Amino acid sequence: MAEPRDEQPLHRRLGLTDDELAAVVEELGREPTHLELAMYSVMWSEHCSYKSSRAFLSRFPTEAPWVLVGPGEGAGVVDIGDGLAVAVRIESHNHPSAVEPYQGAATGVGGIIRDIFSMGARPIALMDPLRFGSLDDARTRYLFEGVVSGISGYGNSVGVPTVGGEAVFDDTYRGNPLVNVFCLGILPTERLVLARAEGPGNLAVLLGSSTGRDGIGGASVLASASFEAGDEAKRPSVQVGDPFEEKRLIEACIELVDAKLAVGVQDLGAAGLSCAASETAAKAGAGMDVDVARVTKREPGMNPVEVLTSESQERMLAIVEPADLDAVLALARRWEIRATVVGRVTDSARFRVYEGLFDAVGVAGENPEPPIGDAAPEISSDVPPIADVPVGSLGDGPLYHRPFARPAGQDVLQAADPGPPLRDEFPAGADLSGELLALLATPTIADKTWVSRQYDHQLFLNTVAGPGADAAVLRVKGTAKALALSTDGKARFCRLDPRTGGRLVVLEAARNVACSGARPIALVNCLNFGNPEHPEVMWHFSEVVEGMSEACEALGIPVVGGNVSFYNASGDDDIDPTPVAGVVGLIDELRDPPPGARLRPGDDIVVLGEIRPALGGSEWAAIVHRLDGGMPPVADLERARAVHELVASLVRDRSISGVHDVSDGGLAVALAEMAVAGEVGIRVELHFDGCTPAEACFGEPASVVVCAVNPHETAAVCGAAAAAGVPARVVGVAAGDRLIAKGVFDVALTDATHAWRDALPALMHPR
Amino acid sequence: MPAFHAHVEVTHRPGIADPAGATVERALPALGYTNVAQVHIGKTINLVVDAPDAQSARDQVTEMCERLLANPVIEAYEVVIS
Amino acid sequence: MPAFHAHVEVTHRPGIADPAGATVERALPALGYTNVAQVHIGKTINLVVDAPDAQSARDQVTEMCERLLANPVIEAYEVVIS
Amino acid sequence: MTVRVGVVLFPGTNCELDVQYAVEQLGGSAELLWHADDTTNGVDAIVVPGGFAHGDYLRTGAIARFSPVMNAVGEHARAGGPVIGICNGFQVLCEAHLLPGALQKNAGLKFLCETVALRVETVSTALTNLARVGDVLRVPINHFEGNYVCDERTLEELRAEERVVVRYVDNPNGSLDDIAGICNSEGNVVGLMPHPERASDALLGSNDGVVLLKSLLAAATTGATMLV
Ligand SMILES: Nc1ncnc2c1ncn2[C@@H]1O[C@H](COP(=O)(O)OP(=O)(O)O)[C@@H](O)[C@H]1O
Ligand SMILES: [Mg+2]
Repeated sequence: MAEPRDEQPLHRRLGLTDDELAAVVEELGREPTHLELAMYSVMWSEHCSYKSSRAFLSRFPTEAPWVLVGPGEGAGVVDIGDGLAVAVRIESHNHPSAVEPYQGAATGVGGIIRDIFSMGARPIALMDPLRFGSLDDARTRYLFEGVVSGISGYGNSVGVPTVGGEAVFDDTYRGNPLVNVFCLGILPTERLVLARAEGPGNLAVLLGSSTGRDGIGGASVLASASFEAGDEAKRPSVQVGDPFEEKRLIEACIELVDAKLAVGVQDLGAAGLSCAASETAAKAGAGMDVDVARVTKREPGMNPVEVLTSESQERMLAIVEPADLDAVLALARRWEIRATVVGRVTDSARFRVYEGLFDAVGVAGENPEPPIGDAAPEISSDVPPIADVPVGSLGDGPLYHRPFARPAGQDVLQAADPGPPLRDEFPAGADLSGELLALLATPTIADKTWVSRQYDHQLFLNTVAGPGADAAVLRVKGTAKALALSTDGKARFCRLDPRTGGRLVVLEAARNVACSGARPIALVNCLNFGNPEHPEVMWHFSEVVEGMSEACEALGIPVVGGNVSFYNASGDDDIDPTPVAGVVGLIDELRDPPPGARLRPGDDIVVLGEIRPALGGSEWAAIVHRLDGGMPPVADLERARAVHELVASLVRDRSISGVHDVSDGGLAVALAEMAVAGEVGIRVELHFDGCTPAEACFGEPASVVVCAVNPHETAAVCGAAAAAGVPARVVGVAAGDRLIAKGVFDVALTDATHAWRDALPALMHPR
Repeated sequence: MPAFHAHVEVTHRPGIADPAGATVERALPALGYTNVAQVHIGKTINLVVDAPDAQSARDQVTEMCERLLANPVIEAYEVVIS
Repeated sequence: MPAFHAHVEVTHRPGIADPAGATVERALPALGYTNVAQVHIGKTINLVVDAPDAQSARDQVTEMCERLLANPVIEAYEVVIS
Repeated sequence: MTVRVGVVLFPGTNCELDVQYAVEQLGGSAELLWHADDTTNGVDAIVVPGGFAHGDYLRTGAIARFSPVMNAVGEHARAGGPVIGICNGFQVLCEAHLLPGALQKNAGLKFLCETVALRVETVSTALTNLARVGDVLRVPINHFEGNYVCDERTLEELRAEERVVVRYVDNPNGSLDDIAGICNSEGNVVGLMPHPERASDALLGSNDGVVLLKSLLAAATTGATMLV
């Protein structure tokens, strides 16, 4: 905009539009105070209010008999039987990570973990879907290295294992990496606690770190306006994570809830205390008074605006009955965490902020000093509030129906089918050995051990399958059950056709879970998009949500939570639409490890599902040959369901000895990955009707799964496939020390292994 | 080319949290030190750099700080050449 | 009681490997710095201590170093009081 | 009667429940020892487990060693009782001078979580009395600071007195003399970086750590007597 920022009226400098200001004035019946204006500006930011996306998100199917808590709470919660439930959530920390990769990623991990234990669940697993530009750029390597170190440094120390994730590299993320974090927690069902400030007279106790100037308008502002990475003006909002503080908070909060000492618990995230205090009250239909004088400040001279909007990390708000306060403070002392009464629930239906009220009227006190005075005196109103707003108004921000329009270039994009040119360049009979090796070495496909070895992925002794598997598999101690987790996203498919792309993202995550023998029970999504003021972006968004919803309905997976991140762009280049799906699957009985993505010498190799030309958006076409266009693979939802159920059952009764789904890089890469893992070669014939050998090898059709089968079982497996109406084809055997597809490729196993294993380390440590 | 000794001290920028310092401060009273405050933990880098003169040595080390030795987003640094 | 500012620098004892320093030294050439050697990375601890006089401030901080701030097995330290 | 193992819990420790679980799977009983209590509750053996006591701030183990419980652990050790420090616990035992040397950042400055091969070098210790010299065990490591260092004289001593308990077959972190674990001169105090409890269940990939945990239980039943 033309006007320099500081010559603008306050509300605009705080990011409120003129219309939004008018709405505030109408809400209050007067001009807002500076503090009120600041609170509205953070609470009504895109990040906190979902003002551009709310209208669409209601489309997601959210119901299922086992869903205990759906979207809209700290985390979604589903019942897994045996008196246990799991809490799941996924969040983005894209913009903070672009400014400071280590701390941005670290604080992202800290935030998602707080969402989980605020429900009374113990966080037991993290996943980190990551996206960066291409690694030949030094800044990108710096961001990648920093983000991975940040997740490692915080996650390992706070004591939550990172059991899987993604690392995708594509130029669309050059100036704007995507750092999404998924967390899962487990709890006895009766320990479930919600963020509710019930009961007038109850006390709001702030637990954890002191409140500093760090992160003033942080996440909310950073995530709510496009900016250039490294932008000076954003620096003051960089926050430093303290995993040690958070570890003590986890233990203290779980003890708190176990001992039934908290009526409600809420984490302090974006918009800090204003959000936590007002939201808990609004949800309980109560009011809340907060006294900023009670908040422990990290720096001298912090004003109420800073205190209410600070996004300092590692803080929780517990709603406590006065009679329990001493017990709560004692528990906090034991874990050496700060605990201070900063608010009290009222029946005023208003959110009021005071300065110096509580001491005046003797509201009970603070740790370590023993509580003073009577816990619940009537508040004398001669101390005037410095903010006084209807409690619900902060939480229910404006709702925008942004204009949306199909991009002008969409037809051209879809018409640019990479099939024909690639058919000309690689006709039947062409040697694809070099192409296969090139694909195995692309960073997106290459071995991710360089990343995952930096993460503790074993803590709690649950990890049956960790990084490297299609889905992470965690046993549930004390039961026969296990959980399967996968996060997936494929932006190129979504750009070519967002509806189909949205479906495909859900299908891949569900397929990965099926490959471990699980049935999907919940999905969370992280929707990373560009500037919502661009009609094309909103079209992408609405189509993706529609596609994901259709797939979830077809597979019977309830959506229990999500997160929207807009303004992912550098300058005016919006990123490709990047929805990420996190699917949780349940395995009813796990006796021994699932087969895993490997071949055993002598196994038959069986391909389940339909191989058809599908080069549009594939790694081979788009990354290796820079042909970005065409249509994404067909997303047949009924076929997907059949394949998933078939594969899951074959895995459950162990009639197959290895299994891996076809995704990035296609069938040839899936075969190679299984061969490398099994340290055995393959001899296969890859002739499929309607496909050139190249299309059969490197196309990425949906709902295709490769199985390794003991020859005695082959007939039975093919029979089961036929019964399920799923095409099955025995393509060859696992044998020798070469990867041989007759007349198509012939590669030494050792060469394939090196190409795949050495790629990332070589890129990250150039010699 | 003459060799210069560079001493770099890296500290947190004001207002940026210092969890390590805070933790040590919390631990000291238990050891009987009740009279200690404002504990901050930083990093030093000592190195030897070949350069035509002290000024260019300083310039190079400053550049190293910006690029590698320090994280200018959250850290401040000070270079001493001798 | 007056407050003294203490600056502690903790470094590796000679003969004890310094993996952090070594790694940084290995990383520098890739960034174009081929003229850097003997990189050593240490720690600084800054704190404020109340003491009757500078000498007793130094004695207390030195004791803190021996007990907590440094590990005499592998580290040397230097205390500056101001 | 079942062996009682005390598992020390500092703020920031995170492997205490894993050790407890593994010990109980092997028929022992395990109870947590709170850092602020100056007692071992009369347990037969003590494990100082992995994690990030006090956030690993300043130096790994530097603050934890001053916890009241460490006095009790020290007495237990001096009385010949078995004490095992795993990962962060090893770092704490070094800081507490119950074991010589120190653990620095890994060469390469990266956190490492992976399964490594360990060679058993001596069996007259609380951790290896049921193993055989030369046994190669696959056990996970999970640390940023596992790079063992000590001065020349100490190293000579460790070698001469056969106090290097386990060595890395393929050194992952730059440790002096490939040292993965050492013991005191009596063999009742052992520290190692790898996590035996993470290799105690085939379902999770390896149970090579079982012989180590069983050795601990054995050492606890027979007390100090069988050692050395
Ligand atoms: N950033 C990461 N953190 C942890 N594990 C990762 C990460 N990136 C990839 N992985 C692991 O590497 C394996 C391959 O990833 P990917 O190719 O995305 O699997 P799939 O194609 O089956 O979805 C998976 O097990 C995944 O969990
Ligand atoms: Mg897969």
